Amino acid sequence: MPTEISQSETDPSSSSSSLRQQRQHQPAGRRIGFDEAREILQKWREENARCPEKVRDLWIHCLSKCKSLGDERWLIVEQVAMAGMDLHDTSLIKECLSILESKFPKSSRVRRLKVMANVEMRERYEEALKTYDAMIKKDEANSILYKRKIAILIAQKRTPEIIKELSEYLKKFMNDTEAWLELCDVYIQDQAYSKAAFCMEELIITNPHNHLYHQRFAEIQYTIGTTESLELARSYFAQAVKLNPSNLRALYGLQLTAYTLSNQPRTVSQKKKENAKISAWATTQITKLYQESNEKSLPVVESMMANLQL
Amino acid sequence: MSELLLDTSIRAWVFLPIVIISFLFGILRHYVSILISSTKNIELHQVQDSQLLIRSRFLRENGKYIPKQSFLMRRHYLNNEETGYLKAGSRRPAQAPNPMSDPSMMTDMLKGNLTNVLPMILIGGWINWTFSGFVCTKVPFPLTLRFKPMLQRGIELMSLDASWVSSASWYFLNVFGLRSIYTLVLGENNAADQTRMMQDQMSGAAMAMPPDPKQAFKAEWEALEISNHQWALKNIENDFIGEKSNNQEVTPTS
Amino acid sequence: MECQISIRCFSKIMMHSLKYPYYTINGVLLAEKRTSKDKSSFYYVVDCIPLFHMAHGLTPCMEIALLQVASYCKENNLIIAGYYQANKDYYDSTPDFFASKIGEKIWENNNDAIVLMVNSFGINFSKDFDDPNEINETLHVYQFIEGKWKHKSNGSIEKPEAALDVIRDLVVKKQVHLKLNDFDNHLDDITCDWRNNAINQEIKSLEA
Amino acid sequence: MEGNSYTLTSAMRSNMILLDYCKTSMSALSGFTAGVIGLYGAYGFIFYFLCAFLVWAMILIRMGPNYKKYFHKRITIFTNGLGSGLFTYVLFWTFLYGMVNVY
Repeated sequence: MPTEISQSETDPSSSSSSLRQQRQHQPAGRRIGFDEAREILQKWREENARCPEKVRDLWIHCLSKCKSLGDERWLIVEQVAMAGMDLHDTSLIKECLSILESKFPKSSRVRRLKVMANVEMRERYEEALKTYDAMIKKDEANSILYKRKIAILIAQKRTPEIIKELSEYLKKFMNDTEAWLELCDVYIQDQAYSKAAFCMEELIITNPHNHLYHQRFAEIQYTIGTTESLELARSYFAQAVKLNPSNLRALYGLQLTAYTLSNQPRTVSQKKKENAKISAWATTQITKLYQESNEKSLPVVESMMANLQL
Repeated sequence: MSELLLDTSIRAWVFLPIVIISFLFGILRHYVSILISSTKNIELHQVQDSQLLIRSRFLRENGKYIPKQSFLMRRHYLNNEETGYLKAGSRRPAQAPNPMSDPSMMTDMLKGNLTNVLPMILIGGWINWTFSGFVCTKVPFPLTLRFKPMLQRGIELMSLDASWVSSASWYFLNVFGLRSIYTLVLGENNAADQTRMMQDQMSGAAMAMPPDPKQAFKAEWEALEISNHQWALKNIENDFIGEKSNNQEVTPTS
Repeated sequence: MECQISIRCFSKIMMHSLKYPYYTINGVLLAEKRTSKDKSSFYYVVDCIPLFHMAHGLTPCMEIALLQVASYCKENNLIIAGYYQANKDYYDSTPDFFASKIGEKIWENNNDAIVLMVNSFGINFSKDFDDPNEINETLHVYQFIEGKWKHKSNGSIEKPEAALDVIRDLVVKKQVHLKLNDFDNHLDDITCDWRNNAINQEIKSLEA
Repeated sequence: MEGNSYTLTSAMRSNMILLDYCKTSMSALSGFTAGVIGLYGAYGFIFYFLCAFLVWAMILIRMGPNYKKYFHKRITIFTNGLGSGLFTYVLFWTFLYGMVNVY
C-alpha cells in the first residue's frame, strides 16, 4: 500500500496539532519486530520526532545486530547517534560514530555529528562555533551547519544574536519553514509580536491550507490586542475554523475575540451585534463538539461560556 | 505476414546478444558513473536565487491570504526600484557560464560525456561493426518508408519493408526502451543515491536553477508587479453567521 | 507565609515536566477556599491543573484555560492559588515575562498567590536520595512583593519520602506521565480531559 | 480530506516512485504478452492502453474512495509515465514478437 501523503488532524496516529512534531509514544511492553522497528524509525525521521529513549531501545533490541538494512542503516545510525546525544549516552554515541566514520571518512555530515558529540555536548560552545564557521567556509550552501550555529546560540540564550543569525540565515534560505517558525518563537519570547506576526505571514504564504498557521497568526494578533489586530485575529481564527471545523483552539479563539471586540469601548452598535452573532455561533459549535465527544466536560465549558455571553 | 524468413542462428547470435549486451552495459554504466561522479557543491548564490524565486511565486499565488499591508510590504521588498531583490537580480550582469574559465565545470562536463555519450558511440560503433548487415527482427506494426533510414541502418535495400529492423537500429531501440527498466532493476533511490546523500548534505533546497537567472528574475519581477491583492479573508465570518457582506468597514485593511 | 504542596500536586507537576522535557510547560495551582476569618499563615496547595506545553507566550488559549479552570474551581470550592512553570532551558529557573504577567493576573484575584518555578534537571528519581528533602529543591517559590516576583524559598512538599515513592511508582515503573493530559492535549483532542481523574485516583490509591 | 491536511512531499515522492514501478512492470509484462500472442499493428497499441487502464482501475479499487490520501488527482495515476511506458512496451513487444513470430 502506498504511503499516505497527507496527514489529517483527525488521524489518531498524528493527533498533535503542534506546528512542529513532538514526542511520539509507542505503547510500551510489546515486542517489536525488525520491520516494524525500521518503519517506526523511518516515520520518526521524517517527522523530526524526538523520543531518544525509544530510539535507543529499538536500536539495541532490534536493529544493532542487523546487517540487512542496506543503505538505510547509515541513516538509522545517524538517528541513533542523535538520540544518544539527547541521552548523553557516550558509549552509544561512540559506537554509532565509529560505524559512520569507517564508512564515510570524509563526509561533512559525519564531521558535524562528531562536533555535536564532542564539542557541543560538552558545552564548549565557542569552540563549536569556530569549527562550524570553518566548515561553512568550505561548504557555503550547507544549511544544516548554519542551523547548528543558531542552535548553539539558542542554547546560550543569546537572543539578539539568535535573531540576527536567523535573519541572516533566512535571507539565504528563504523558504525554510522550520527557521521561520523558530524565528517566530524567538520573537514571541521577546514580546516582539508584530515581528512574530511577520514570520507567521511568511508561513501562511508558503502553505495557505494549513489551518495551524492561520490559528497561530490569529493568536499572535490577539496577543497584540489593539482593535485593529483583534479584527485581524477574528478573521484568521475564522479562516482556521473554515479550514478545519474541529479546530477547538480556533473556535475558542473566535469566540473570545468576538467577545473582546464587542466589549471594546466606542464600538458601533451594528458591529456589536455582528460580534455577538459570531460569538454565539462559535459557542454553539463548541458546545456541539463537546456534546459529540466529551459530554462530561460540558458543564464546566458551559458555565465558562455563560461568563463570556453578552 | 512476413514473407521473409530469418535464420534462427541470427536469433541466437545477433538478436539476443544485442539485448543482453545493451542491458548489461547499461548497468555497468550506472555503476561506473557512481564511481567517478564527484559530490558537487552547490554555490550559495544559486540556492539563494532559487529560493528567492520560489518565495516570490508563493507571494504571488498565496499573497491573498495575508493582510494587504503585509503583501504590499513584501512586494516592495522584492520589487522596489533601488534595493528590491528581484530588481537587483534582473539587473545583475548575465554571467554566461563559461566552461573554459571554470575548471570544475569542465571536468563535470567531461565526466558526463565520459559516462553517457562516449560509451554509447563506442558500443554502438562496435555493434555496428560486429553485427553489421543483419536483419534482426520486425516491429509488429506497419511503418511508412520514412522510418527506413532510422530502423534499417546499415542495410541499403530499397525493396525491404520498413518494419524490418537492422542490428544497429535494434541496439538503439534497446537503449531507449530499457531506460525505465533500469529504474526498476536498480531502484529509483538506489544504493548510489543514498550514499551520496550521506556524503554531503541533502541539497533539496537548491532546485534546478534556470540557465539564465537574469531572465527568470525579470519575468518574476513583471509577474509580481502586476499581481493584485484581493484579501481572501474579507468578511469571512459572514459565512458563519449567514450574512451577505454589506459592511465594508469591518475589514481592517482594504 | 508558609506554603505546602501536596503529593498529588507535586507528582502531577513532575509528570507534566517529564512528559514534555523539551518544552516550556506551565499550569495553575489550586488550593482550598478559605474563609476570610481564617488568618493562619499556612497555605496548602492541593492540586494543580497542567495547562500548556506549546505556544508559550500567546494569550488566547491561556485566557480560555484560566476561565475554564476558574469555573471548575467555583464548582469544587477551590481557588487558583498560583502558577507553575518549567522552562525549556535547563539552567534557567527564574520566572520569565509571561510567568510574571500571568502570576500578576492571578495575584489580582488572590493576594496569597505564588509562582512556582520547576526545575528537575539532573535529578534521578530512580535512585535513592540521601536526604528526601532534596526533592524540595526542584521547586522554587516566588512571591509577589512590591510589584515584583521575588524568590522566597524552595518549595516544601508534604511528606517528601512518600512523594518520592509515588513518583517512582508512576513515572519509573508505570510510565503514567505519558498519559497525563494537559489543556493543550485537550484542545488537540477533545476527549482528553485536563482534570486527569484517572491519574488523581491512582495517586490517591498510592498515597494511601 | 478536507482542507485540514498538509502534504508530505517525501511521502508523495515515494508514492510516485512506487507508481512508476507499477507502470514499468505493467508495460514490460503487457509487452511480453502482446509479443507472445502475436498482436500486430493497432491491436498492440490498443492492448497497451487497455492494460494501462486496467492497472489504473485496479489501483483505484485498491485505494477505495479515499484516494486523496495517497494522490492528489486520480487522473495523474493514469497519465503518469504513459509515454515512457510506451517505449518499454514497444521494446518488449518487438522483442517477443520477433522471438516467437518472425523466426
